[in-house]
Parts: sequence; structure tokens; C-alpha cells
Amino acid sequence: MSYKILVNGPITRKIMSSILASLAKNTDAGGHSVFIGQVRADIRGAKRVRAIEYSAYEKMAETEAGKIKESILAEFNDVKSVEILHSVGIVMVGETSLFVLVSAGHRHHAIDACSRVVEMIKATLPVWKKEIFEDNSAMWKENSLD
Amino acid sequence: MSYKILVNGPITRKIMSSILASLAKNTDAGGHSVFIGQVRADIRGAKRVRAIEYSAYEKMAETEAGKIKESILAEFNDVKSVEILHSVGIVMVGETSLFVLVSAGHRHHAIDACSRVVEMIKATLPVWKKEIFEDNSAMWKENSLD
Amino acid sequence: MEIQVFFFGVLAEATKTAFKHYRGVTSFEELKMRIGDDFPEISHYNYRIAVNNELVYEDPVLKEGDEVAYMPPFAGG
Amino acid sequence: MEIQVFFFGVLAEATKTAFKHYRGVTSFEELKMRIGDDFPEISHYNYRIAVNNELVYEDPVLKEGDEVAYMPPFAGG
Repeated sequence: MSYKILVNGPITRKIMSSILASLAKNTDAGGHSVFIGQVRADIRGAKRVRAIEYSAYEKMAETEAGKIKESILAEFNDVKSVEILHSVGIVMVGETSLFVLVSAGHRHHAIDACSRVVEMIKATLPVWKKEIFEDNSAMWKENSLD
Repeated sequence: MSYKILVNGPITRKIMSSILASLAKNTDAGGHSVFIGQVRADIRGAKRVRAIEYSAYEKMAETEAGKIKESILAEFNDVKSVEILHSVGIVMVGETSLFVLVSAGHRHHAIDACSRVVEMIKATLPVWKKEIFEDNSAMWKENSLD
Repeated sequence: MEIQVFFFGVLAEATKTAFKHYRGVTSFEELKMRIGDDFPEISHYNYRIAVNNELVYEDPVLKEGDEVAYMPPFAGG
Repeated sequence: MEIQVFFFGVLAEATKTAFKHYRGVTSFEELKMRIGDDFPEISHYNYRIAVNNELVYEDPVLKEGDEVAYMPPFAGG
């Protein structure tokens, strides 16, 4: 499968910048909605998060990402393209672990579809995360509904 | 006023990339929602758009952008920062004319606030646009509700 | 008093004027009439008026040096 | 038949096993019992099962070489 969503380590500024560089090719797109998820320095009790370690069922994650993409393109006929990148491995506080970009003819479709993609990622991608604290202890974390 | 939203010409990849580079400083942000508006090669009858020329009431645009920012920060207490950039002058098809970035602790707040900022920009920024066609004729255009 | 008047967007094109000083202005109402006489073409357009960067919804009291802006519907983004 | 079983996330940590071959499997039900005997600790966790990258909601018919994955609640993003 050539479609590859998983990135080892953080999604760097270089990666994001090269994706932004490709936007101008879509001359029928009027709006791009981007979601960037990054690791937050959350406090759990007396501990502060310093990184998240992501793991994934890689084959299934690629399959599920492909399904998300197809379902969005089927539902929003104004959407021109959907890009999804998700980290596996260690991502430090402040670094990016998720990058979603939806291009559409009109802004509402881009924004609504991007928001939907983010929800579908949380619900259907077989990815797991372990918060690593400044004292190097760790805790598995499930997604909340926030 | 140091807060400056208007950019002469297109919002370049370099500008966007340097904004993305600053995201990691917000270690209490978990999500960034970005909207990128670009000039679409629309067809009007037999003509195809090749650029948009934007003009603005510059002082008022800066004031109104400041009001948008304040109102979003007041309404969403999870929002950490709001960045708005808007072009004035000529922006070619495929180039970016609007860049909005909202950083928040949690993704829903980032996404909802960013969408709101884009709507407020359309409604309250004193900016005008003239579509320039491939034959160099031009037409003033109002925002539609799409 | 002296008032600065700005036209934006299609209005600047229609009036061929981005900016005009009006001297001896006595009131907002009187200013609007003078502008209407000088630029009758603006009656063909929708517009809103701002005074000193703020939209006005009823005729304001002007003071020396105020900026009045004639603005077509916004089209940012 | 031979089946490959994968454990992910906290289950891989709890079982100290990311991957285990099961030979001579006769059915999905029988496989689940053998896994439960080998790794009783998984009963303390919530999980879902996928076969060949697809979530299963009732016991499927397995075939030679199938991949069975034990997956805790997803936590991407």
C-alpha cells in the first residue's frame, strides 16, 4: 500500500511545510482545514508529562486511515483531498503527533470534514499511547471525550 | 499597534512555516486548528479567475481583528492564542490569502474557535476583493454564505 | 469643521476617488448630502458607513478631523 | 490450523508478549480459551479483537494463517 500515515517520531516542521507547499496545486480548492495535535505538558497528580510513546497496529491503522479517507470523500463531494499523518514512537512535549489536512472547494466543507476526520481517527485508528513523566515513570492513557 | 494582520501579497509558505515553528512553545496546547484560504480558479461564464486583488480599510481591519481575537479569548477560556493573517494586493490562483491559527488545550475548542474566527473575519473585516480573469477583465465580488 | 472621507472597494472605483477632504462641514447629515451631490453614482450601491473605524447605525455627532468611510459589503477571506 | 496472535498497548505490556503463534487451533472459541489460560491477566482489561485487520463483533470462522489482534481502547491523536 503506497498510502502511508504512520511516521516514526514527531511530525516535523519540515514534513508539515512540504505538505503546505503542495497546496497551490489544488487550484479548485478554496479552503484547507488543518488540525495539528501536539503533546501537552499535562500534570497527573504530582507528575508532569514529558513525552508520549505511541504504538500502533500498523497494517490495520493504514487500512482504517484509508477507510476514513474514502468515507469523507464519499460524504463530502466538495472535498478534494484528505491527508492524515500520525506518529508512532516517542513524541516529546510540544512536538506534533497528528496532522490532518482537508482541502475543499468551500471553507465549510473543509472545516466540517477535517473535524470529522479527527473524530474518526480517535474512534477507529488502532493506536495507543503511554504518557511518560519527568521521573520516567509511565502510564497508559485512553482517549477521553474532550 | 504592534498587532499586524495585513500582509502585502500572498501569505507565503515561508510565513506559514515560521508560524508552525512557534507552536512547540505552547506546551499547554494540545491542539491547533488552522484554516488556510486560497484563491480558487473559479469560472464565471466563459472566464476563469487568475487572481484576486484585495483591498482593505487598513486601520479598521487591524482594529476589528483585535476585537475578534479578544472576543474569542473571552469566550473560550481553553484557547491559548489566535493568529490571523490576511492578504492585501494581488494574490494569484493557488496562493494563500487567509491564514488563521487557533491553539487550545483541547481539540474541540481549537476547532470550534478557529471556525468562529473565520466566520467573524468574513463578517466584520473591512476587506474587499476583485476577481481578475485571464483576459484581465475584473469583477468585484461579495462574500457568499457558502 | 474638516472631515476626511474615504471610499473603498467598488465605491472607490465608481467615484474614481479613494479620499476627499470636506471643509466647513456642519453635521453628518449635511456631509452625506454633499457627498451624494458630488458622487451621485454611490446611490446605486449597497454600503455601510464607519466613523473613525467604527460602523455607525444612526447619524453620529461629528467633530473636527473625523474620518468617515463608505464601505461596500465586506468580502474578506 | 496455525494462527498468529498479537497483543497491543497495555496488553502487550501486561502479557509481556507482543506476538505468539498458536498451532493446532480448531476454532476461534477454542483459541480464546487457550489465550485466556496462557494470559489470565488480560481478563483485567477492556479490549476488542480484530481478525485480519477487521474488528469482530461475534466469533468468526478462522482459517489457516489468520491474524488475531487483542486491542485495548484506541488512544490515537
